[in-house]
Amino acid sequence: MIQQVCEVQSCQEVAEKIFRLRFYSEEISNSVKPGQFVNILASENGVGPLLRRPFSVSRIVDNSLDILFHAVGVGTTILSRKRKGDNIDVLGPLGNSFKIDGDYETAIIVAGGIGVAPFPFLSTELIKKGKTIYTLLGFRSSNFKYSSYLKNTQIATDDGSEGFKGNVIQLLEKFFENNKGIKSAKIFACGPTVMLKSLAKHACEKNICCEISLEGQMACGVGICQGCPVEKNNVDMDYALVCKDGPIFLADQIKL
Amino acid sequence: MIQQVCEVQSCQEVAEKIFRLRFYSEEISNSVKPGQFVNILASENGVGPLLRRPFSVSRIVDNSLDILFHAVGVGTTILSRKRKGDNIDVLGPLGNSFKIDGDYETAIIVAGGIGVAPFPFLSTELIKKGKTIYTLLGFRSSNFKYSSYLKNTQIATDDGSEGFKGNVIQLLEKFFENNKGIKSAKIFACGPTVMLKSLAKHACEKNICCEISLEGQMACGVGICQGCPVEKNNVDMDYALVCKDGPIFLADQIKL
Amino acid sequence: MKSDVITSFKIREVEFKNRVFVASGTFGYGNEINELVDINQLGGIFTKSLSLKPRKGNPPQRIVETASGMLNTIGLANIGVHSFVKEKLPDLKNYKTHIITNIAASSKEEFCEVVKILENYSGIAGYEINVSCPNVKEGGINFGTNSKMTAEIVSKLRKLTERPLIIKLTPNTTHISEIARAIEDSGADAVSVINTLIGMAIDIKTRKPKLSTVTGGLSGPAIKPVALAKVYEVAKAVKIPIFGIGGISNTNDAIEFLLAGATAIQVGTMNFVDPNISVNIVNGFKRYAVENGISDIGELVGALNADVKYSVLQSWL
Amino acid sequence: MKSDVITSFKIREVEFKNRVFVASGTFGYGNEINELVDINQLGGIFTKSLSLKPRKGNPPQRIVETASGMLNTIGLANIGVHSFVKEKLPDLKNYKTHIITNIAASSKEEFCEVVKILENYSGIAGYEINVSCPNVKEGGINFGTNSKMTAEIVSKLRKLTERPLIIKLTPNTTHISEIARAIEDSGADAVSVINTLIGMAIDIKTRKPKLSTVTGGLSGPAIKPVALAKVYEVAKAVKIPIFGIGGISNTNDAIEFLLAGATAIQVGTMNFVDPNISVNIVNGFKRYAVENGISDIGELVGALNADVKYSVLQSWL
Ligand SMILES: Cc1cc2nc3c(=O)[nH]c(=O)nc-3n(C[C@H](O)[C@H](O)[C@H](O)COP(=O)(O)OP(=O)(O)OC[C@H]3O[C@@H](n4cnc5c(N)ncnc54)[C@H](O)[C@@H]3O)c2cc1C
Ligand SMILES: Cc1cc2nc3c(=O)[nH]c(=O)nc-3n(C[C@H](O)[C@H](O)[C@H](O)COP(=O)(O)OP(=O)(O)OC[C@H]3O[C@@H](n4cnc5c(N)ncnc54)[C@H](O)[C@@H]3O)c2cc1C
Ligand SMILES: Cc1cc2nc3c(=O)[nH]c(=O)nc-3n(C[C@H](O)[C@H](O)[C@H](O)COP(=O)(O)O)c2cc1C
Ligand SMILES: Cc1cc2nc3c(=O)[nH]c(=O)nc-3n(C[C@H](O)[C@H](O)[C@H](O)COP(=O)(O)O)c2cc1C
Ligand code: FES
Ligand code: FES
Repeated sequence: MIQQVCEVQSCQEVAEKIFRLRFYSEEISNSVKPGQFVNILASENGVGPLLRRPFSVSRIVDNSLDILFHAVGVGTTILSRKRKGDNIDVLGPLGNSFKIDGDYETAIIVAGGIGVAPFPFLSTELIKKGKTIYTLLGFRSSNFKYSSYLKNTQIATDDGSEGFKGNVIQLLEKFFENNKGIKSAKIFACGPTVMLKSLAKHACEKNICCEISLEGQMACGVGICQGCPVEKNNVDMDYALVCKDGPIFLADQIKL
Repeated sequence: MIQQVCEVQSCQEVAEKIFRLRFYSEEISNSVKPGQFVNILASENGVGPLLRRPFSVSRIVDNSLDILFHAVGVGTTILSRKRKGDNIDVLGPLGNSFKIDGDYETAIIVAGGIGVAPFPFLSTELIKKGKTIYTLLGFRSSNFKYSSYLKNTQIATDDGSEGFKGNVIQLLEKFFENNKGIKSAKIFACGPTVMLKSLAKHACEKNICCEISLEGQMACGVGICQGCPVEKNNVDMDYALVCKDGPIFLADQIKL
Repeated sequence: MKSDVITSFKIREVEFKNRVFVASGTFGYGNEINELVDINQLGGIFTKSLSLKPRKGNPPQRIVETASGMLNTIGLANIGVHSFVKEKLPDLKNYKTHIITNIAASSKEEFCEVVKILENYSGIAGYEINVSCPNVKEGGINFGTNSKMTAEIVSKLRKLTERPLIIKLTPNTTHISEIARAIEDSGADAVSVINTLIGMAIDIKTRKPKLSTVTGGLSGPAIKPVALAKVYEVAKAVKIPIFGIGGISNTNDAIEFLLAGATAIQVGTMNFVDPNISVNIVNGFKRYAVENGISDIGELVGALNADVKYSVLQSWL
Repeated sequence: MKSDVITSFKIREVEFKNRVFVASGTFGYGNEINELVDINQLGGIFTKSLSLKPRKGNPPQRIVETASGMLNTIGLANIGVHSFVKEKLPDLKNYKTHIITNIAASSKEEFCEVVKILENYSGIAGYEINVSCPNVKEGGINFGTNSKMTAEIVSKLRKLTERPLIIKLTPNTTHISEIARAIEDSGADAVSVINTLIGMAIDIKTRKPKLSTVTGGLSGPAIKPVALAKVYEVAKAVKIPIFGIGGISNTNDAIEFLLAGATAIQVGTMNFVDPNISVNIVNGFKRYAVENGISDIGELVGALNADVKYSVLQSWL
């Protein structure tokens, strides 16, 4: 975990209001694992939002990192305007990571919207481990679609503008119907809470191990403020911290 | 007085940290008088300083206005990064103006540092009225010098890097020595308070009418907050408002 | 925007056409910037605090910008009630909005005298009493921090007028709800919540306070969370209408105040930043109502969906 | 930076090497982010509030960003004093900085018990008592708003320890100086000023409070002017040292607090934004001293050049 001022190498709009920003950091790119995130200061000289903004690491290219983000508010809008040569203050890598090892054969990636962000990086690592990958992505509409650097991709859109018309969980159900032969699978997922909730139920019924990446309001991102609790599914109902114990959790470990 | 979102037409660094920004406004350019100012919002979507920033109108070019400013803090730094096509929210024209009419023959302009800002505009109007103009400018050093669109210019620099070595008041004394013949003169001045103070004393001794443009912290810029008082030189010692009763005052009217 | 949404509300006999007002001290006496703002669109205008005699106000520097806020020490500079009724009021009557005169004083008697004078004039919809003033006769203690002193003022003024009597509370007190209850019991028609927070800034070069009076009043977006909590606290304590004030800079902020329990809102500092914010909020309310199928903006007042378990207001850590 | 500037100061027998600390709840228990920050550079570390038993804290959502600030409702989530001394304290002893344990409790007795336990361990430089907690036994009234209750806690704790006893005051009170005087008289060694302001934010879509507990504590640059005024007020009321806290984000801010009367400062919220801000201020102090020919940073404490005429703190309008 380091704090570093990093040079932006590019920032492009890759889908409607979806931006891919690449910055250089030898240290972070060499130590980061899939599922981890970075906490970026979107302000300069006190101009901009107070708190850092967390983003999953989306891809590693040589000694640089890509983040993929949806410009939804003040911070992401400021970041979307960064250009080659600008500097950003980055804290990372943060949090835990997806557990890639294990004796499953097939990785099923399920992502809703900008939840696709961490999966290009994860896919690269899964491939190295020789896993078979299926990637199911859901978007509101095709103009928000981002599906680069992923394997065996199937798309669902709410409005049917591309691929399956419906949500990604319905697509997953269809996928299971069509692929009854799949055994020893593991699901990796990221997306809106409603999606994760429904996914967790499916995974539990099918008895498939399911790791999910959570979002949530954060202040420090490094485990010192206790600001990002998520309720555990244990008897004590105590809390885990998304930034430190997560952002990756087993779907049945926590109360969504 | 109107509030208008105006398009920036250019923004250039014309001396070290001194920027000239031109924006389009038919309405303001057609109604503004020399000495008046505009109040500009340097923030966008709440990102940036809260309050507007006041700037003298420096020049009118067709239907556009120039402001000339020193990038000293957050607001001016944000403005210095504006580019052709960007929008700025402008309130103006505000305040009173220099009194150009009158039966003086010679206008002596005295400016310290960025206090030069209002004088290109004033000079144009003085010329229209057939006044003879002498312009005395003081800067810390030649790299901060701005002397465009002015008439009969003499420069003083604190470090002697250009022109007279010393301050602009010393330059003015020298000017009076060399120009004993000048009669019926009027001084127009703008600059740091110490300079104006010393100038006011000189003008009083020489019995020359002297108008000065004041700066000061402002909130509204339009006379509704009472935030910008300057003490009057009358028996009641009550206050005038820089934004509404000023920014132009007779030097002997107010307590500097 | 034309719509069938009900925007009006009443205090006593006075009907206000909508719930958006401009706050005292941030809009002059009402008509100074009508070149910039169509004041006929507003629910009403709270004037700069008027005192019995004109006040020249505090020496400069009166203003400091702070993070998302500003400090001021205007010192109640105003033309005095006599000049107001002569020079300002006649023109203000020409507008289709309500004028509420805000009153400041350094003694109970002065408050009464000013109201007595204003009672002789038409065109005034009501009075807002600024009790965030030092009581000069009683050691300079701030009226607004003492429920007994505040209640006494209200009782005295109540006898003098049938016009709406709105008391403007200071947040610089431990239990604002106590003060609110005291004034409700004494016959006030409404409360305004909040006035500015006491704050300070120092120039480290000169080692002097930036404001001429050392401390001053903090306002602007920075204080919005505090103002909202105070409105919520007062709303749970009293039944009279609340004017919510503090850092409101857009329609969403204003709706937060309604949900917390404000009957109407006042825009203060942000008038300096964008003189049209209040008019924008008038339209924003209507748009929000149409989009959310609300027929009367009043439905939003106090409509907060809060867990009663947390009814004691805390700064949990 | 090497320099001959004196940066240290003492409270009781404890010498702190400089005047820059990190505030309770904003730096964990002290060593969690030592990968990011060289904590040996700090004057000291105030731990997250410790309670007798572990506390799991409040439900999510615990945090909201606001204009130049944030609201939190952590709910004093902490591992409890027993786990602290077992799991955290041994490692903390390895650092060349002072650990001050901050303590929260819901009764006088609980405060005493926690101190009694900590008295058995070395490696603790002092105690900071968080009195911004509801007194569960007396109707949930906040200890820190009541000078009698606060003074009682101090008197009891004073009998238990020779270590520096620092009382952390809440700003949510009318007269913070009264509370400060009461605790000075009861034997406290220092005060910390301020804890968070009560604030609130509402989600207008769901019409629910954004924080799970409705209200929470406001911190960050937004509150700096308020904090500075409170420090100034307390400095005029008591002689014991003051730890100035509230929105400090750089050396200039920190110097303002010293000038207003703080003996030392604590950095809170800004640790989340830039974990190295406190270390930067340590160096910034030295640089400022060298540039201004100051031989001891202590010369700045209370060196404000303020007009005595304005000795009553007002939110002038
Ligand atoms: C571990 C983690 C990883 C994340 N990875 C990504 C990523 O790879 N790509 C991406 O686009 N986003 C990601 N997010 C969400 C991202 O951090 C937020 O979208 C961002 O902080 C919004 O900042 P803003 O200033 O633009 O929006 P704001 O102006 O702060 O808010 C705009 C809107 O976004 C909502 N919002 C704010 N913060 C969050 C948040 N943390 N989560 C969800 N909604 C929020 C607000 O409630 C509001 O409605 C991640 C969040 C976490 C916690
Ligand atoms: C009527 C009027 C006309 C002006 N015309 C011009 C002009 O033509 N060109 C120009 O460059 N400047 C002009 N100024 C000053 C200009 O408004 C300030 O420089 C500007 O507001 C600074 O904003 P900032 O956000 O960059 O600085 P900040 O970050 O706010 O402050 C940076 C530094 O500048 C100082 N400062 C802030 N505001 C002012 C102010 N109003 N006057 C003096 N110092 C200030 C601060 O104390 C601080 O030291 C004028 C001011 C007034 C009142
Ligand atoms: C410059 C200024 C002057 C003010 N003058 C008065 C006043 O005369 N009387 C009064 O009751 N409130 C006065 N106020 C307080 C405002 O009416 C309002 O209560 C406060 O600023 C909080 O709202 P805001 O954050 O929207 O500004 C003044 C505020 C400012 C900023
Ligand atoms: C997330 C968070 C947690 C906090 N927890 C505590 C705490 O446990 N005990 C305490 O005394 N103060 C706590 N505080 C208050 C800070 O120590 C500090 O007094 C306050 O935040 C003001 O300083 P700042 O503006 O620099 O943050 C907490 C503050 C924050 C933001
Ligand atoms: S964001 Fe601070 S502990 Fe997780
Ligand atoms: S700046 Fe508001 S009255 Fe002059």
